[in-house]
Amino acid sequence: GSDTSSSNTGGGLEKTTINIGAMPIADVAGLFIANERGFFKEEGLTVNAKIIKSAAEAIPQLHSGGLDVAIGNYFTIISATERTPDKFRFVADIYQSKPDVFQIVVPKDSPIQTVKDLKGKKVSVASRNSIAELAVANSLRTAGLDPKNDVEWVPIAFPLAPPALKNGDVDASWLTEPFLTGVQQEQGARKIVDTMTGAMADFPIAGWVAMDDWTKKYPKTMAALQRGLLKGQQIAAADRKAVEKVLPSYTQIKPEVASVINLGSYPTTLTPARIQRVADLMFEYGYLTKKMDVTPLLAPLPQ
Amino acid sequence: MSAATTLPPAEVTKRRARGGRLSALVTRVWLIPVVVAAWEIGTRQAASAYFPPPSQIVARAYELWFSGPAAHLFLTDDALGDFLPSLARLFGGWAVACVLGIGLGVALGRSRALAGYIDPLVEFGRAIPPPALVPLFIVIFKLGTEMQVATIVYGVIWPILINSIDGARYVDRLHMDTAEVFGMGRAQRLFRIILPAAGPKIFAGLRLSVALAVILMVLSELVGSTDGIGYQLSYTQMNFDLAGMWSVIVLLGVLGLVLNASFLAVERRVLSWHRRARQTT
Amino acid sequence: MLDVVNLRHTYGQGPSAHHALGGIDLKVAEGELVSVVGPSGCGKSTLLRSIAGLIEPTDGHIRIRDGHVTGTPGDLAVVFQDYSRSLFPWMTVGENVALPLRRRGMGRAARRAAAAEALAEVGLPGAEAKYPWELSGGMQQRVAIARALAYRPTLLLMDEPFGSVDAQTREDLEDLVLKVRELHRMTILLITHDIDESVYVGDRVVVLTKSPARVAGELSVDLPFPRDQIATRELPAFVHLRAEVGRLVRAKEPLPPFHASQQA
Amino acid sequence: MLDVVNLRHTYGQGPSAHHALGGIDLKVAEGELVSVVGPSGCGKSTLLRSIAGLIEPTDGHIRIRDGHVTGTPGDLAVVFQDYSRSLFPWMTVGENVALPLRRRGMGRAARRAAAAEALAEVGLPGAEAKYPWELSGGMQQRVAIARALAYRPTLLLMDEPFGSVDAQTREDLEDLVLKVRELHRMTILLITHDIDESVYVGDRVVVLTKSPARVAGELSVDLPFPRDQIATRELPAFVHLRAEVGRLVRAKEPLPPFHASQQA
Amino acid sequence: MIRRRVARGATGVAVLLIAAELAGRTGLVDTSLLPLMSTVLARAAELVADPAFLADVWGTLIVWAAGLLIAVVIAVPLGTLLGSLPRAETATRPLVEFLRPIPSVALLPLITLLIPDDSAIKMTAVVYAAAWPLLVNTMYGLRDVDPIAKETMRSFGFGRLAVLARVSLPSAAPFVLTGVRLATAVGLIVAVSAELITGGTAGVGAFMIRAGAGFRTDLVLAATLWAGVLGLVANALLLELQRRAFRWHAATSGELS
Ligand SMILES: Nc1ncnc2c1ncn2[C@@H]1O[C@H](COP(=O)(O)OP(=O)(O)OP(=O)(O)O)[C@@H](O)[C@H]1O
Ligand SMILES: Nc1ncnc2c1ncn2[C@@H]1O[C@H](COP(=O)(O)OP(=O)(O)OP(=O)(O)O)[C@@H](O)[C@H]1O
Ligand SMILES: [Mg+2]
Ligand SMILES: [Mg+2]
Repeated sequence: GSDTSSSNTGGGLEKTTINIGAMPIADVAGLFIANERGFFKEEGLTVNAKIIKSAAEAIPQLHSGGLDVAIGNYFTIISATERTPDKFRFVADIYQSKPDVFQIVVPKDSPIQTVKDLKGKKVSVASRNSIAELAVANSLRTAGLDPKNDVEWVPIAFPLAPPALKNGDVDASWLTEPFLTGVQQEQGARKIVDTMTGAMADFPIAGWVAMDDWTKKYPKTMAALQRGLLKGQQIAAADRKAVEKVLPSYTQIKPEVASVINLGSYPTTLTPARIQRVADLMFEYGYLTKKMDVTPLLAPLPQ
Repeated sequence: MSAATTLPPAEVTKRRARGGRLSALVTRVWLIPVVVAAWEIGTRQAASAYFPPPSQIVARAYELWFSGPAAHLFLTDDALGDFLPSLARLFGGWAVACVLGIGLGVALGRSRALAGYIDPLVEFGRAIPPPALVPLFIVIFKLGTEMQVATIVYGVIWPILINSIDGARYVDRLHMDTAEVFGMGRAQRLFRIILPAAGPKIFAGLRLSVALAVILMVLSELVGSTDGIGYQLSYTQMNFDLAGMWSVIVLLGVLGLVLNASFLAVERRVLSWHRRARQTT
Repeated sequence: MLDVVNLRHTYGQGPSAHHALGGIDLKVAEGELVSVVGPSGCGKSTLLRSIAGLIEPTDGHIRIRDGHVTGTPGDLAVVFQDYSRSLFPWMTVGENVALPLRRRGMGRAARRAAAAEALAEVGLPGAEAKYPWELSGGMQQRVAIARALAYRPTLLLMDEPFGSVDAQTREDLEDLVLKVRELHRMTILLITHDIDESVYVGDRVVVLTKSPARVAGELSVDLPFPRDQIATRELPAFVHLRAEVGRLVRAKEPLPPFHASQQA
Repeated sequence: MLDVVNLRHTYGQGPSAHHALGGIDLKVAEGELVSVVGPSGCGKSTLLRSIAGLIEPTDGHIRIRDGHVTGTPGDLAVVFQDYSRSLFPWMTVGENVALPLRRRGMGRAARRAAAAEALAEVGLPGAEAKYPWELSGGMQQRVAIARALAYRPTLLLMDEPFGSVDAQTREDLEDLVLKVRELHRMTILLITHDIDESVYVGDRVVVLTKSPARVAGELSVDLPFPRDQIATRELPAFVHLRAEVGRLVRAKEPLPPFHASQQA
Repeated sequence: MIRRRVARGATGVAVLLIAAELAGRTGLVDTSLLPLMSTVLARAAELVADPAFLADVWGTLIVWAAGLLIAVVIAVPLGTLLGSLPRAETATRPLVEFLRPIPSVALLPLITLLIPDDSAIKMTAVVYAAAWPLLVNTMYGLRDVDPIAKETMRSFGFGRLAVLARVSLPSAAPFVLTGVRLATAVGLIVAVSAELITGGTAGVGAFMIRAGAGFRTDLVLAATLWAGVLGLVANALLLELQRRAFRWHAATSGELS
């Protein structure tokens, strides 16, 4: 296609086709609502959603230009900012935790009742050095345990955690939807704690991220994208039914599951104060070596 | 030549042998420094953080693994904790795959009926990516070593199996006739005729599988593992430790190099007849 | 001992089928040495492979010691025409010769000794440690003969076993075969192209027609034993017999042509 | 034409080395046919392979048409002793014969016609479409001969080319070689174990000693041309020559033993 | 003959499927973790009618076939070169053996850094992985050529190239084709694995990501089933090619009749 040509509706956009990397999870519902309802078309944009497996794997694709924008969870991007020479910019917020969206669960007949009982046990997290670890560590410390030494971390991707939990390969799992609902309904797994409380309450999870160069090169395109995304996000924030309806179009979640799962919230603004919480908590738990100011990480919001 | 004529013959041959060994070594390794130098220069020129020069990689590898106490052969605790379990899985899985692959392969190669029943399953099975089978393995096997070895066996067995089937199926007809005529029993035919005749092909399969075993060791450690070289790889990736990640990659290459060299040494012994019989004079 | 009745063999099917054996009848008594001669490509090797149970006859049957042959009869040894491919290149010459002796229940040392002896008998003393591909063509052929003789089968099939050795060695090997047969009461079927040889070593000579092979004629060789390379060959009976065999063989066109029409 | 000077060849090195050629001198004139006889394993094939440039002499040298041989001389054809392995199983017989003719710059049709003609000459008319493994041993050998003859080389090396065919075919092939040489002025070196044959086809017979081979003696064969299978063999000169060659060959022990000590 | 082969193959497959179904029904494996075989088969059947899945299959096929083709074009000539030039082989061996055990999966992030195009990335990974069995088998095949056959060609005065083209390559061809069969499976594996890691707009692996994230093990396994079927079909085609092209090989090396 016409990658850089400005069409009639483009209104001087530097670029009209955008490749955007999204994971097939509830978080990105706003993007798909926006695309479905033609909000990007209205801005003169063609948005291709590419499925990616994790935010970390999007980074090289952003780097090479294979992706223009991708879902980036705050933890990962902040961590990458400290350790690599790459400069990232969040162009919009995506998802924020609500109670019970991320829980630690144990098998039905497990002797583990509280977080304290996790001492010396194996806990599965989606991946090491991630928001998963941060969330569990926060719960552990709240319960008086030492996150570094008191549990054994086992990295297991979400889809594989249910059988590992059932077979006793791990003693507890940190899960989100639709796996939470899955293990609770099918295996009778039991929640021992909601990890998104205390310091983690209403915690920013992920945002749309682009390379700094990209935002400088395509400012108008970025603004158009932001406007489209915002419209979708506003619908997702206001109307749960719209989210339930769009979910099966880009994931394989069964509709009946989509209607019962716990969803987080869909923020419509992107303020430094909120995102700064992530960096601060990461520093507190040793995931950052220095304190970091997140303001340069945020792209200006559209007028 | 002129110098050689003044030496006693024994001395000449000795010198030639020594010179020969040295030049043989040179012909074997001269490309390595060339490539490493090109790599160093290229990466320095490009100056990309994602492609550190080899010198930086080696420094990081030293720091990670080889700065330990002399008592541990200078290996760090990290190295011991990751290398040993990885190597154990690697060899365990490879050994199981060899036994299963050669055994099953020869059986399938020599029995048309058995091959008829099982061939489609083999062809089906080997087209399935091991990562896609992890959901299955995680139910059947215990997470950890058991599942990792299963993954390695599953991924590594195919070249051994296919080449063993091929080798056993296509033994020179006159060899089999000779065995038949002299009334050789099944065991004798298997160990004296079929296996040696299929040897060159089986070894080609084994050689492929050695490198594959390293690859699958890494893959198997990406899921639910808490130690091992593959775990190191994903951990360095997650931590954006680029030099560390490259160190793991280089380590894998070196590991493969060492394994392959030892493998070739064995092959050279076992198949010496083949090499010499096939030499064009 | 060996009874071949109306044996037929056809290679392939349909229009490209080739009738190699066109109904062969042949009886070999216990302890007899029968020479088979016939034009190149007539079906001698096919006959031998059928008796050895390596190919299945299209028609007719083979009986060995009263039992129908299906598969390979026990206690058999064969010297193949393509001797170089019938030796195993991954074994030394000694191992090649000793290999079948395992079936004789012989120990390691006994096998080795027997192999060394057989190799010496065919003129290859001390060659045990060599590999087949380190030997000349004639030497390889002799290894194949040594392997068969060392095995001491009751039935021995030989397909042009002396084709690659010099005249002197050939005579020695002929005498060796006669001697071994005498000592161990073997029954032997020997295919050869040399008419003199067929008469010299045989109790009987069977002449085959060109393809599809049938028996063109048989001659009993009633020359005295032991035979002697010089004395026997000078006997008028020998000269007469060999002329007879020659006549039988030559009873056809000069060169046995390969007719496209045969393939029907 | 061909000049071999003090040719030596040793297989292997160190204690297991085997001296196959112990200094051979041999001259072959343009258009001459030289027969080579010698005990099995003496080094005849080694000599032939050296001349063909397939193995490098340890010492001495070979000159063809004034040029030193390094590598394979041009315009050469070889019939290998191990003919069955020298035919390519993935080609039909016709393709096997036609293959070298590509070097003659012949078109497809011409190659095919030449192959068919050569096959007919060796008694295999119409066999073009068969595969080598569908032929009997003797037929394969004849295919190898046809391939060499069709190529019309100036130098032809043959290593026991008639060992696997029947007596009648053998005689026909001998005459064929003589005819082709006459027509195309080929120079031929023919290794054989058949003393009669060596005299019948040869202008000269060279006898080699047992390993390491040296020239034991040479005999000029001044029998008249054209030769005739019956008339020539009845000539007193023929009978005398063959006795002479026999004497030269037999001037050694009965069987050419393979001495472990030779290996030093 | 062929009918019997198909009948036997079908029996083998049926036995496995029934065994898997029974394992689920008897409670040997937990059906809450692994769906019944019949369920997986039903899902697999439904997928055929799902245009999105077909687009995924198509995406994988393109990457696979193109990658394989490139691998053959690169590795077979290279294997031929190294197989016939021993000096070149010894010199490059350390390099080859160094690169071979590096998982293409580990290289994927690095390839991604250099190549922006999604399917080009996956193709590169396929080429990288599929080239090795081709290279090794070609080299071993060339080494296994009967020296007498080569000498025959040389004696007729043919040069190295002619010997290579007319003897070494035909003689090694069956073994090279075995290499192609190995590479075909490896290529499919890597294509799907690469999709499993980097995702993409279409691909069986991308489908598996979507299914996995939706906690739909039944769909993941159904897609896996189709991946296996793709490999099975490709192999059957190659085997048929082998049977037709290399009749001489079966005849001289005595494939069981
Ligand atoms: N590749 C090899 N390695 C070691 N020794 C060899 C090799 N090839 C041949 N020889 C030895 O060299 C000697 C001569 O062999 P050659 O094949 O030239 O004999 P020949 O005269 O052709 O015998 P024949 O008439 O039996 O064919 C033999 O003693 C043989 O053992
Ligand atoms: N595998 C095969 N396929 C088709 N035809 C074959 C096959 N093997 C042999 N033949 C044919 O059968 C006939 C007899 O072959 P056989 O090998 O028995 O001859 P032979 O008498 O041993 O000849 P020779 O003396 O030349 O060895 C030949 O015409 C040959 O072409
Ligand atoms: Mg025959
Ligand atoms: Mg010879």
